[in-house]
Amino acid sequence: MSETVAYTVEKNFFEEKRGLFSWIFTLDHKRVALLYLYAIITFFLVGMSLGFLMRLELFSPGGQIVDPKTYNQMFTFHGVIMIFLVIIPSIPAVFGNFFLPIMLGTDDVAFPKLNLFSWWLYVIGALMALSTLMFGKGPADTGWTFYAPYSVTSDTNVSMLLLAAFVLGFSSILTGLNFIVTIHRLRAPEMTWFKMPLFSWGLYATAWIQLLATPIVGITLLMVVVERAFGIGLFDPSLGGDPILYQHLFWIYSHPVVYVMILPAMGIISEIIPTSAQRVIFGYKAIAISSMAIAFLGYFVWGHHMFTSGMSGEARIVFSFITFLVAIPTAIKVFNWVATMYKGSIHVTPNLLWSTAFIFNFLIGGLTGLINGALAADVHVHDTTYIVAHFHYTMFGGTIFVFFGALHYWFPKMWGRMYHVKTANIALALTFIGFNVTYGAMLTVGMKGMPRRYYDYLPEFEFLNKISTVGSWIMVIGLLLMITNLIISRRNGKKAPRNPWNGVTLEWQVPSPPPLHNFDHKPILSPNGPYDFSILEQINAFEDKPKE
Amino acid sequence: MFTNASNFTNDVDLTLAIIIGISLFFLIGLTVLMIYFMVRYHHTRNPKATDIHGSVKLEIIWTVIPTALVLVMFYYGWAGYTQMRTAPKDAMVVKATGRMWSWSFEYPNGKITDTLVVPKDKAVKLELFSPDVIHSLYIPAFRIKEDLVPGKPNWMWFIGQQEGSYSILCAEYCGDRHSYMTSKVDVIPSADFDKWYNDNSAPKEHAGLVLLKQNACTSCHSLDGNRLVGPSFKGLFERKSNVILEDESQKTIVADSAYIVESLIEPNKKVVESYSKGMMQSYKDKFTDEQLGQIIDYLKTIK
Amino acid sequence: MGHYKIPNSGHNRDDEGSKMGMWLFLFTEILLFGGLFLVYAMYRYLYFDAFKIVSEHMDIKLGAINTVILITSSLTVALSITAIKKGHKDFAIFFLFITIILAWGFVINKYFEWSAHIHHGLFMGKEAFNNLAQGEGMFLFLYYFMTGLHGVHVLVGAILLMVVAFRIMSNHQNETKYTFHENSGLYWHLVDLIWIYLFPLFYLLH
Amino acid sequence: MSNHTHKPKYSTDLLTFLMLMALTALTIWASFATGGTTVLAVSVAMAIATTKAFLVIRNFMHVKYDHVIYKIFIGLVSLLFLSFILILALDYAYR
Ligand code: HEA
Ligand code: HEA
Ligand code: HEC
Ligand code: CUA
Ligand SMILES: [Cu+2]
Repeated sequence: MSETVAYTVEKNFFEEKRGLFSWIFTLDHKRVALLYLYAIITFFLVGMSLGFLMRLELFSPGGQIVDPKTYNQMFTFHGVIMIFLVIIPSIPAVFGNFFLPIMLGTDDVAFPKLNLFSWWLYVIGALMALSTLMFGKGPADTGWTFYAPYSVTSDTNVSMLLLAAFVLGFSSILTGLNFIVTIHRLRAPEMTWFKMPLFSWGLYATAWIQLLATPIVGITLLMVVVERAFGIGLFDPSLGGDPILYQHLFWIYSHPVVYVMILPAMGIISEIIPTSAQRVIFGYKAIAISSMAIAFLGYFVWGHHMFTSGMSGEARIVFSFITFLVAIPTAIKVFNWVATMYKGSIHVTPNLLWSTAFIFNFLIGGLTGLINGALAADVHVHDTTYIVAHFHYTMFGGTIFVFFGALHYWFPKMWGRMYHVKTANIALALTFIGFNVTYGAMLTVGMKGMPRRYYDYLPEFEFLNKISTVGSWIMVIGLLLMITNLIISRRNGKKAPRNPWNGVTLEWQVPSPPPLHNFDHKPILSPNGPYDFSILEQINAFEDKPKE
Repeated sequence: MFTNASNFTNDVDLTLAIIIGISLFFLIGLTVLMIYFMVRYHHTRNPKATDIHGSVKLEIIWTVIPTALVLVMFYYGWAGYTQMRTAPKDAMVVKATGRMWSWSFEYPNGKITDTLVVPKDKAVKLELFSPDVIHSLYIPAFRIKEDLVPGKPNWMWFIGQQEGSYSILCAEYCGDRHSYMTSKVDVIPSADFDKWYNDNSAPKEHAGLVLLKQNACTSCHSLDGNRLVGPSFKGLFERKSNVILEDESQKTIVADSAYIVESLIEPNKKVVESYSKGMMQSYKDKFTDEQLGQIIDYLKTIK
Repeated sequence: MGHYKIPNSGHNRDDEGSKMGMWLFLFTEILLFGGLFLVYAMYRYLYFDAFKIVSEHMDIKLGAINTVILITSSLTVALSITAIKKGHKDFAIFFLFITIILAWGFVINKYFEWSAHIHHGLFMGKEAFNNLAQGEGMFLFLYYFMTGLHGVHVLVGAILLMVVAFRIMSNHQNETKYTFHENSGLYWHLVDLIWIYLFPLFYLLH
Repeated sequence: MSNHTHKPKYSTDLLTFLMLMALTALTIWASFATGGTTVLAVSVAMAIATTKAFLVIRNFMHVKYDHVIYKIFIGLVSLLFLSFILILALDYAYR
């Protein structure tokens, strides 16, 4: 690693210390972020492979490659990995950890040791989840929702997986706690709340959800574990329990958690678009406040997952109504993003393309969500592959697309190298097409009535399932191409300057990769807020001048 | 879409059409706008960006319009749904039981079937029960679905408006054979229905087989030697097999009458090797002694 | 360079920040118990009569004693924090020791209470327990679960307070630096807060 | 802490303690007076418990002397939990 940039005498954070232990016991937020990144990418590959195999299984009716039980374990493990090990930590733990302190103008999060501890909890939780593969009757076959009473009676390793989710939950809580305190206490002295970059607002809203919703699912999962151990019917009706209460408690967390996934992603979009358009963001306050509004309203809509569950009719109506209210702040964000492109000076970079691909996918995801929210319509589409498509559009087409977009946006900053732009664009195009073929077909077949979690299906659903599977092949090629491109560029790419995209938030004022304490000079903050491009020249003046 | 197969299809499809229409408008509109901006304001064409900080007027507009639109969506969803939860008083009541992994339907006169047969243009109310885990009765063509929650009675209703045979699917994940938990609903003219309903002629099948089918045994135990969730019934009688007792020790048993009865009442006491404990629910008090005799008689015949 | 020093470093000592972190942690604790309180509330509603019947097995006297113990210990923790702020280190340690003794008193009292129940067979898997009606078993199970989890918190709190006492003795905590002491105190008060609700819910509503 | 000007006093702690003890006595008495398990009994018990919780948070946990942000936090978290109970109750009451 000889990529010390010529004009700085300070070592970057990679060079500061070497060896395995300097990583796994590091107190540097940037290293913790990278630790998370490597772990998450690994699990993402595992989860993806499972998704890929599931698509193969569904290529034709009847059994193809596995038996029903294995299929059920596959989608459960796929869901658990993707939700608890990939998407919830993805953006906050990787990009939040790396960039939140830099964007606030400080050198670390508020509790560096706690931050490292969260990562360790993540690893422990992940190992616990993986261990279910090794013993007994194999991983749980309950679906990632663990609905009682099936999860109480199943003889697979449900308890271990639940405990893993519990531990992972605490990892997520501690990350959130750290971010809240960091944002309250460690902003640069001149940075008032409404001068924070929008990514921090996204993380702030997210952190509150992590903090206040996760414990509820934690204790709920624990109740199921204890119930399995003692055979007492907290949720099992044969012993007097109420399975619907389980669903309530599960979704009290698991609805808000979808906003844990999407709010940081929306924050990143609010960074990439102004930078690409070289102009101030449209409606800064509207975007900032709508993040908080989504987080707040998101707590009260959980019942929309239970429209056919036997919950009381009155409750269903109230939940449907509030569900529609959540859509409004989201709409406001989308409109403001598009308006930000108006009269910009747009540089069409891979990161902008990932972002627009995100907006397109997320529009489909969000708008299909409106159908789910409408009572009569949801009765039809509930628990069909339509829902599966809805959440892949929001989670995969939404959050994961932004995750990759952010990887392309901040790649030069994190590793000090540029990647091959054309390859990046081709990879995006393949992924985008494959994605929409896969899930577009799933959306349609779900609307025709194919239930989800189906190992086998009626012949009339065959054609669309075949298309969906073929789509997943295209997507595979795209994603593998992207990952290869980034890995190769990490070694052989051109050296990156401080500010490759001419951004004005604070992370572009530090060297690439940043030194241990991030800043080599006092950060320049515009009094007009975080997206004031008139200070660009001042920022870029640091580029080549050796500073003292 | 718009098949009119049940009294709900029109309302549900209308709700879907309205929301999809509005959605397509925004999806296409915003996508086109984005692409247009990317081309029109590309930095080669527009080297100097104009800073616009925002506009309160626009913010209000694009808060109010979506609010109005979602209220419309909410209204249609609500209206269609209200009907689904108000069954007419004179509806024919059928008790629908979903268990791992089959359906059975019990009519007011005691007739039990595994396909649902209903008269055209008559309201049918299904009372939903599940003895084991949650299932969900889903008739895609009718656009209806409702969960069967163990321990908590639930219901749904519909009017079949077009003759035909439609799929019944289970839409709530319920274990290994969830995707095989299917059946049919046959909508037939009233006259035919009455004939069918009052036809009490004895079934041509063995009484034991009828019992096995009615109680969903055959959804887990095949009659032809195939391995499903439980051991096949073929050759079961007087078969030797290894079982695992409650204290985890092993034992070889011979499947005689007493063992079969015990398997029904306390299935988890002796679990056949390589099969899962807890799968089969207890059928205690479900069968009379006479019926048990019929079942065993039948099992003897499929050696 | 590298000589630029950030004023707002994450590695600086920040007492207010630590306290805020502690409060946020307490919120997650409250919601952790909150999940159980929700379950309790709904089952109390569903099995109103059954809950009433079993709650008669509860010993109000023992519950009341434990309530008094916890309130007193809350007082002594608060006093010890007041003492350390005033620089009265001996007082602070003295009050902490009383708190820790009270904490153990609470645990021992709980132990006797639980063993009395278990002795009567009112525990999961025992004969008498299995014979209870549906909602009654639920009440007892919730009772064990909630007071058990609370008991774990009492133990953790007691250990924390012991560490505080040691740190005062070794002068790691003193009148200019008492965040750890204060935060442990906050944690202890949370334990009290939760008991304030557990007491009426399990003992008084009979 | 640190940024507030108030002087710690032993007497405040003692006073709070006495009020808590009095409320404990009151709630035990009330549980008998209201008949143990009635809607009234539940409401009275919860009201007293909440008063006690308020005292502990305000005086023992020093929120009275802290930055307002803590009051806002605590208020919002309590509100959140309260709405969970209310919404759940909505379902159960109408079933
Ligand atoms: C990142 C994750 C994510 C996100 C952001 C969302 C966002 C939304 N979701 Fe989704 N959802 C999931 C992940 C997500 N969801 C998952 C994982 C499940 C299934 C879990 C399982 O069962 O396994 C699920 C399931 C699910 C259901 C239950 C369906 C069922 O099981 O029957 C419902 C029902 O209402 C729903 C609704 C919504 C709504 C209304 C939004 C809204 O927030 C969307 C708002 C966005 C927009 C509306 C688009 C942008 C706006 C405009 C372009 C302006 C025009 C808009 C208007 C006119 C209003 N979702
Ligand atoms: C972030 C979340 C996320 C992501 C990114 C994905 C990604 C994918 N998912 Fe996922 N999915 C979920 C979250 C996610 N999923 C959840 C929560 C569920 C619900 C679970 C439940 O019901 O409980 C679900 C359920 C689900 C189902 C429904 C199962 C059912 O109901 O029957 C299907 C079916 O096709 C599916 C497919 C896919 C596919 C094809 C991908 C594609 O990404 C996969 C693309 C594949 C690749 C790109 C493979 C690339 C790599 C290789 C081939 C390399 C080979 C590897 C090695 C040699 C190690 N998913
Ligand atoms: C949900 C699935 C399921 C259903 C429904 C079911 N069984 Fe079973 N059955 C099993 C499984 C799994 C086993 C093997 C494990 C065991 O012995 O408990 C089994 C075992 C048995 C055995 C012992 C077989 C042997 O080889 O020793 C008999 C007899 C039996 N079942 C009869 C029935 C009858 C009769 C019915 C219907 C009234 C029925 N089962 C319904 C799953 C089921
Ligand atoms: Cu029954 Cu799925
Ligand atoms: Cu939701």
